[in-house]
Amino acid sequence: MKRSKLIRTAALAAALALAVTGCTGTESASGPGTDGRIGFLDYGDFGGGSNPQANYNPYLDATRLGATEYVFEQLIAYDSYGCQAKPWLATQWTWTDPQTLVWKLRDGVRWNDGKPFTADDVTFTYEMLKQHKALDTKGIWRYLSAVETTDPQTVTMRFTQPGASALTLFGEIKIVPKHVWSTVADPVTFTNAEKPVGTGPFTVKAFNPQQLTLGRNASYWQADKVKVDELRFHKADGGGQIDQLKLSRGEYDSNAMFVPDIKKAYVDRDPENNKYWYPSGGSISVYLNLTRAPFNDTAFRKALVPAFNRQEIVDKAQLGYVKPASQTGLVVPGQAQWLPKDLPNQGVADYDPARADAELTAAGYPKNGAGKRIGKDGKPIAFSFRVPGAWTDWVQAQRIIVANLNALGFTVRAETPTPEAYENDRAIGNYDAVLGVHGGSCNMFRNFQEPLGSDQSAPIGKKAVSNFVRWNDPRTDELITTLRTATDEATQKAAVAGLTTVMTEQVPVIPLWYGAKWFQYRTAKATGWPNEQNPYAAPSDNLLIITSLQPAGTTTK
Amino acid sequence: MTLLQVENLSVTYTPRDLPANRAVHDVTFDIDEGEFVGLLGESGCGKSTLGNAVLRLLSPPARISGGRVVFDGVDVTTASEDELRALRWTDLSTVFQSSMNSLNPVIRVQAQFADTFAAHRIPGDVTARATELLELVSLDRHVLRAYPHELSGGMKQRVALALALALRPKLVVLDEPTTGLDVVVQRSILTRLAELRRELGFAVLFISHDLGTVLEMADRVMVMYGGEIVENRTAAGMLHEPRHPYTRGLLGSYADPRLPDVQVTYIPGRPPDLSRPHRGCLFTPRCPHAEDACREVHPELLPERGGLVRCLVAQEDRLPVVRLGAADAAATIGSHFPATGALTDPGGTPDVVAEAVLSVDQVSKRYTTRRGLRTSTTDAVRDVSFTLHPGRVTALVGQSGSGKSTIARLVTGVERPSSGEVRFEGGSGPTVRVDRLRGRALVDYRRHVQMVFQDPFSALNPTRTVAYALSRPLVNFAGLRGTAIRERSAQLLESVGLAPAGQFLDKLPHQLSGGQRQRVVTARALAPDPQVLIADEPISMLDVSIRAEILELLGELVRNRRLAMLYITHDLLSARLLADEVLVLNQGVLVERGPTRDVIGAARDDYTRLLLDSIPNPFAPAKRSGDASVVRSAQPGG
Amino acid sequence: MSTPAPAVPAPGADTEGLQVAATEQARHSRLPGWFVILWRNGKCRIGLLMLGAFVLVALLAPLIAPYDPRGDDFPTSLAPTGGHWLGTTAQGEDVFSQLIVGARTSLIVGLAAGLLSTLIGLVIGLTAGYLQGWVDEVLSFLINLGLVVPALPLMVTLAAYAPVRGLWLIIAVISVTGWAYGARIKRSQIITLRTRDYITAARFAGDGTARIIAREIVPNMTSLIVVGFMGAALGAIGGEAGLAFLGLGDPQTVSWGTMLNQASLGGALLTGQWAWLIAPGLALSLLITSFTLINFGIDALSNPHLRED
Amino acid sequence: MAYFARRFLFFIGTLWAAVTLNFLIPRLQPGDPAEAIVSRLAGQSESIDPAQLQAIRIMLGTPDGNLFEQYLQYLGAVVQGDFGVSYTYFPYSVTHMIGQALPWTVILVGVTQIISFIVGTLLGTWAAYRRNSRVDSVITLGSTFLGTLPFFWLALLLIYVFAITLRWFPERGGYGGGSSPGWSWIFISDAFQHSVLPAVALLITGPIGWIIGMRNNMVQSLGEDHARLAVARGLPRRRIALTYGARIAILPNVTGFAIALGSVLGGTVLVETVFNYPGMGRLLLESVSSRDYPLMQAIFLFTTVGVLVANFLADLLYGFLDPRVRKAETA
Repeated sequence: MKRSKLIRTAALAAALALAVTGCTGTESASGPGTDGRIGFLDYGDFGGGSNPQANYNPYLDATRLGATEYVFEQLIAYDSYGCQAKPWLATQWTWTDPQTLVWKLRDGVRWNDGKPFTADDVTFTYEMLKQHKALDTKGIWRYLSAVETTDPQTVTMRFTQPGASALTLFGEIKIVPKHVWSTVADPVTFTNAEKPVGTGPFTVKAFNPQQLTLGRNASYWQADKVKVDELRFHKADGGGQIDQLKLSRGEYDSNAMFVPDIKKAYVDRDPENNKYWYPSGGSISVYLNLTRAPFNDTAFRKALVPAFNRQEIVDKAQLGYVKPASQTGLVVPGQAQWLPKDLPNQGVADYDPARADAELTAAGYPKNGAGKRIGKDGKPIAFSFRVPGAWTDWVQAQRIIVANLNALGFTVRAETPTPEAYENDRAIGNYDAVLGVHGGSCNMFRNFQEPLGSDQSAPIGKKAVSNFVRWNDPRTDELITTLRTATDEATQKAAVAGLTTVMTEQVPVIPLWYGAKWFQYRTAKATGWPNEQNPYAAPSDNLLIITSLQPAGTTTK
Repeated sequence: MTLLQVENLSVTYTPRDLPANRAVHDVTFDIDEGEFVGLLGESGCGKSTLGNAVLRLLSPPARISGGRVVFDGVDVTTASEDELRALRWTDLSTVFQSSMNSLNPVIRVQAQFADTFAAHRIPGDVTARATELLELVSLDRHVLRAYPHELSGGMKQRVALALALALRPKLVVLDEPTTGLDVVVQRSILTRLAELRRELGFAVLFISHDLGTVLEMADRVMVMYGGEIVENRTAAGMLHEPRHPYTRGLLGSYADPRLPDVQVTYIPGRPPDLSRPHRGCLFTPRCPHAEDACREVHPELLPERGGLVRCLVAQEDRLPVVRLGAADAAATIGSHFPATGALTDPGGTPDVVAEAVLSVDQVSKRYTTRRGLRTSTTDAVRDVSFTLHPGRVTALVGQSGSGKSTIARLVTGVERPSSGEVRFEGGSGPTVRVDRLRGRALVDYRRHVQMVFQDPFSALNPTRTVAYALSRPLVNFAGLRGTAIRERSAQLLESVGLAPAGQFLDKLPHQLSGGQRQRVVTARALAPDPQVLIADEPISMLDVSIRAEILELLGELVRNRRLAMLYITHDLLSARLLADEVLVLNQGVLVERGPTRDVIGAARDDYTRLLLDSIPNPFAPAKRSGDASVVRSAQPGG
Repeated sequence: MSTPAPAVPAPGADTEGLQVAATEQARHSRLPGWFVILWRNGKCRIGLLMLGAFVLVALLAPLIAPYDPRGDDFPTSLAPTGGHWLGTTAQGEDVFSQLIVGARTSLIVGLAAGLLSTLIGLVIGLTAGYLQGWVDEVLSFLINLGLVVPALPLMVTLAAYAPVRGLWLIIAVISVTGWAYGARIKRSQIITLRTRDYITAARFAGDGTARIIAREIVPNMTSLIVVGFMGAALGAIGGEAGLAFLGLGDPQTVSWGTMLNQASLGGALLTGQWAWLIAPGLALSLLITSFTLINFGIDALSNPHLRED
Repeated sequence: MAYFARRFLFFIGTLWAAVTLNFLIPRLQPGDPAEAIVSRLAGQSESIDPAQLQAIRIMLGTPDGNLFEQYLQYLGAVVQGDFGVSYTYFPYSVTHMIGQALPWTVILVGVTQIISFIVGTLLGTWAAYRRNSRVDSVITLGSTFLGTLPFFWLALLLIYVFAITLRWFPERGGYGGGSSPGWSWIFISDAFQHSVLPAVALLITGPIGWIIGMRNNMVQSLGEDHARLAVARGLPRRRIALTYGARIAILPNVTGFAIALGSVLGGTVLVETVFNYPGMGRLLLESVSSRDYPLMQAIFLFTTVGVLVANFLADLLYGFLDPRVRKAETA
């Protein structure tokens, strides 16, 4: 014992000496930025797994590093909270006909290696996605038929069908320089690791698997709007408590992670500067297997809408970070302008078990003497409700949902398979009731087509693309088609209204709450972050945010 | 001059969970320089504990609880480690019983010699000295390069002996130095030991259970019983006029099998439980001469007729007189111990030989062993033929490795012969070809052929009661069910002399003495009412004093039940006492066969004579001094 | 991957002797012989008392636990208070109740996985050792394979693959990865035992192989089996905790491992909820200690050289 | 030589079994790695983009041929050391990723294992030498208790005390964010600082198995006749303890130590996870949780091969160290 203690003490002492003399050299102290700019900001994780490798290929969604968000830019930038498209590399876009879109590109934009940005780069980028389907992660070539350079400032895109609904996708596709990428043998396995060339506000300054440092691109086309000299991304480990600790100590200027009890663990530590904003994402809904009885009965489903205690789920399972979801399938209040005007409470159903009970009984599902709800076959209704066991907040929600259902006389088994088994069973239709996520994007077509379009479904036993409930309704399909092709807002709104009616009246799925987009920020160094009062962008709209930040000193403190 | 003085030495075992046990009690004796003292006793009498106490090698839970050991003026019991170390080996060395384990397995023999020299700062060339020492015990110098596991048991024991003599000690404690070795090897080592002692003049404390060996080797013999020395006198005195009834009993179990009439005796009963307090003489329960006083007064070890004896009856000179001459001792000693059981050889009772129940016909067994790519073959048994008859005992005699046990396995169907036939003709049906049996038929065959095993401690499952052991053959072969099983088991126990059976049925094996166990094993063998009984060395693991008892039982069973018995042994005396016919097996070949008295009384084959010579014979010590060279040349290297 | 020191007797230990002592003891006492023997050993007694306490807590968990371990009606992330002795989790569950109910899980896992892997080890070890020949060759290969394949990575891999990650899956995974050591020990022991004369005698008494193994051999290996079981149970309890801590356990089960996992994820370090973090680890450690102490005792009894004097 | 031939056959056989097992396990499973990747990217509260799923499926490619052909291909690739491309680190190869993680693990775990073995053996020897003394009980009871402490929990406590509360050491990782990996003094001292807590966690529990094993083995061999005879021979106590006790007692531990060294290649999943140490263990856990089959298979195979090779070498070594073994195996 003595010996091992000795060794440990020695090791400890040695390490201590190092620590005390400070010869660590890990942090190169960066003074305040020049020209009144912010010296640097500490950001959270930058992707790429636990041991990230240099990868700045913006199309490798799964493995690229977060730097691509700041190095590369797209034709337009979406405010994905308010769903407004903003001109970016393109200054103007016009539908010359429903199947032709003409882009006018911004003048004076240069790649960070000094070469000018031209229409050829755009055409090359889209052509490359056409050739390498593995890179077309947005599926743009489902819509496009051709992309042409009309002149150095103009690109014309042709669509196979009226393509208005694809516009949001252009806000997500990064443009890469032709002069670099055309020499790459296989862009799918290209890591772009050495000095990635892009048009964006930052360039890669330094990288090791623990930290990614981006430096301001002085020749950026709107360099005057970028008030930060350096962005430092720190490797996080899945939001573990060390990260929470660092966050609470104010070591991050911005992060996007789940924090239990954020008020106590973060805000209260520095109420002046520590802030958070969790805007709503997609709807998390009960998916009932519509190929099975009694879920195939519209009246049955409709009766269940008030059966769930959404507020309890939000408060307990989601720590109050989110909001109950509207039955319309839209995200309120962000997308409230799409809602039919007369909808009470924006379509968010109240918890009303008495009504659910009455409606179920009326629909032919009475309770028997033992208080069990009876199906049309005369037997008590029993079914399973599954969520992935590892997703603890869903499991907590499941407990409330199952309790709500059992209170109505159903016999519901709570099952918790692994995520993989869960997803597989859900895709092939091997379930009674599960949870699913849908909607929440700025693309109304996708919001409804993915969960409800019959083309996204598949026979039981085959994997459905995204219509896991197997909703198959000609009227819905018709509305979805309209939505895809409509170029004018009125038609789009009418179609969305029609679809929200389908949701409320036919209840293909039952939304319960909105997923949250985690976003914490500090105002000690920088202000101008988007928040509830100033929701100019969603937390993921990095380019919009970085061009809006101001040094903190300029305002308060 | 006195070299070792042991005064009132007591050793107590105090195990954690069990009552304390005084293994050695108030022992006093001396050993003079150059004297060869035998310490004789049966298992559990405390003789090895005493040996270890003298060497101060006791390890917990044993400890010296009284008295002292003075060696050459130094009190060993209180000496410091350093004083002791100076004494050890230079003056006082030892050879343990288990030659298997007494050498460090991971270093070469030479290193163990080197260790010893280094520890005592003996300068000089280790190899030369060690070679010299090995030559003393008739070992080749290449042994030095060997690891212990590469040596045979006999060679290891020789190495241990050489090691013991390395520093020319004044006293060597030999603790059962040859037990477990083959008889012939045993004989050659002992012979060499006697020569060495004559040459080098060291004193010896020779601990053994083997009376014959001790009497033959020792100048003086101490007999130990129940942790006490009960008799201490010269070997000659002991031989001619044993004064303690126990000594007499032990002596009674020896005889020269070559004599025309052989009779041996045994001591019934079992040794005392030393964890319980005793009054009176410990031997009383087994003593034929016990008087009332013996039960009350604990006798002292007092001088009597030129020796020391711990017996009230002897001290008061009321023992029956025995005067033994060397010539007739073996023939008559048993009669001087009339109250104990006795066994006389079956003699020449001319049986009308019945039909053979089992015939072994020109059987050979060859083993093929594979070592890597090479295969080697051993002929364990070659061309052996014999027959077994009801009511007759056929002894199969040979030293270890001669193929005796292989024959037992062939006869019982455990193995199949490479060639030849084993036929069982005793059944009600047609002749059974044992060498072709398998499965169910083999099980059926064993109804008729049963075994008595060598080691009664291993032949009974330690976790099963006697009743269970007996019930199995009754259920399987006799088809008995329910209470009938217990009744029949009781009958069986009584038929092997365990009466009343009720006392034994629910006992576990460890609650029985060795002899009782062997009786249970025999009862189990009798349970299916077999026609053939194979007894594989049934007495070799038993204490000398009760061997004759088991032999007597077996003999009675054979004759009363008309069993055919194959008695396998290395011990010619027991063969002489039990068997009608003797087969001598040497390296798988039958070298001599015939009626017992002819074969043993007038052996023709050299090998038979070698076996006969290897039997320790206290009654004829003078006769054998010249035979040593013969023995050595027959078994070089042991 | 530290595994607790295997307290398994060296092959060739005196398992028969110990069994005899136990059988003997059983005849004199109303208590099982084994228990009496173990009770006499100081270390064992402490271990048995500790284990008994755990078993009691596990059995009475619903009575002792003040709240539903999953009930999340309390304020979140409370430090220890009078109402919540060990505070509450980030989800507002009572930590003390979880700790009590967690004892159940650990014991069930220990018991079930211990039994299962002992059984696998017993069947394979016995079959290999008793039959010998090519069966032995094949099974020995399997055993050696089981011994060299790294256990925790295999556990992690298997656990990750399973479709439903229930407690029983964890038990199965632990058993499947943990039987080999016991099998090897049992094999070598049966090789020693099968040469005993009483086995031959049983065959001469007409008993069949199955009966011989079950009635003659297995009873003489009891101490080995018990020690093997304890070792396996100990490994299983640690294994479950490790897997659960890595997030590969059954999140539905309240166990000390999942508690540690939750404490780690739920910011126990951050909010200074030392009780939430310390309690499950300490409980785990004490439970393992109790097993280890019992094992040491048995080992000391069956291995004459280690006997304390 | 038969002994060695036998060992070698076992080595080859086990290797084959491990490779085959490795090939089969992922293929027996349902589930699509592309789905796993996409749903991990989206997070559980976001809807999955079918287009992205499709693209990633194309990116990962699908194996061709029937199961047997795939098996042959797999064997061929493995023989050439080609484990394919990692899913989680696409387009980096599995070999590259292992190359990144291996040095960290080998240095941290290897060094601590060696220290543990040495310390454990010495302490065990000491305890046996001073059997039943106070030293013995302190060592045995102390290590018994320490051995029961859950390892990852201990690690958490270390972090809590030394990193979070006292801030003496960094909380996690193998090195800091500011230095770049390389053979610079700055980086090495940084890496050393990061390795202190994980090493301490490993060293607290590491020697225990060796202590107990060594002590019990040695007590046993000191109880044997040859050691008693050595006492009778007047050999010095120290000499007896070393040659007649430790020399024999250490033999069984040699194999264990070799296997422990071999399993170093697999890293220590728990400690590396707790400390986020960039070694093999964490890589394994990550590959498992993200269905990165190629990476997972390779690490698992790597670990198994490490243990196998170590085991094989240990057997060879043992054959030389213990003269009894060769004989026993051939007889």
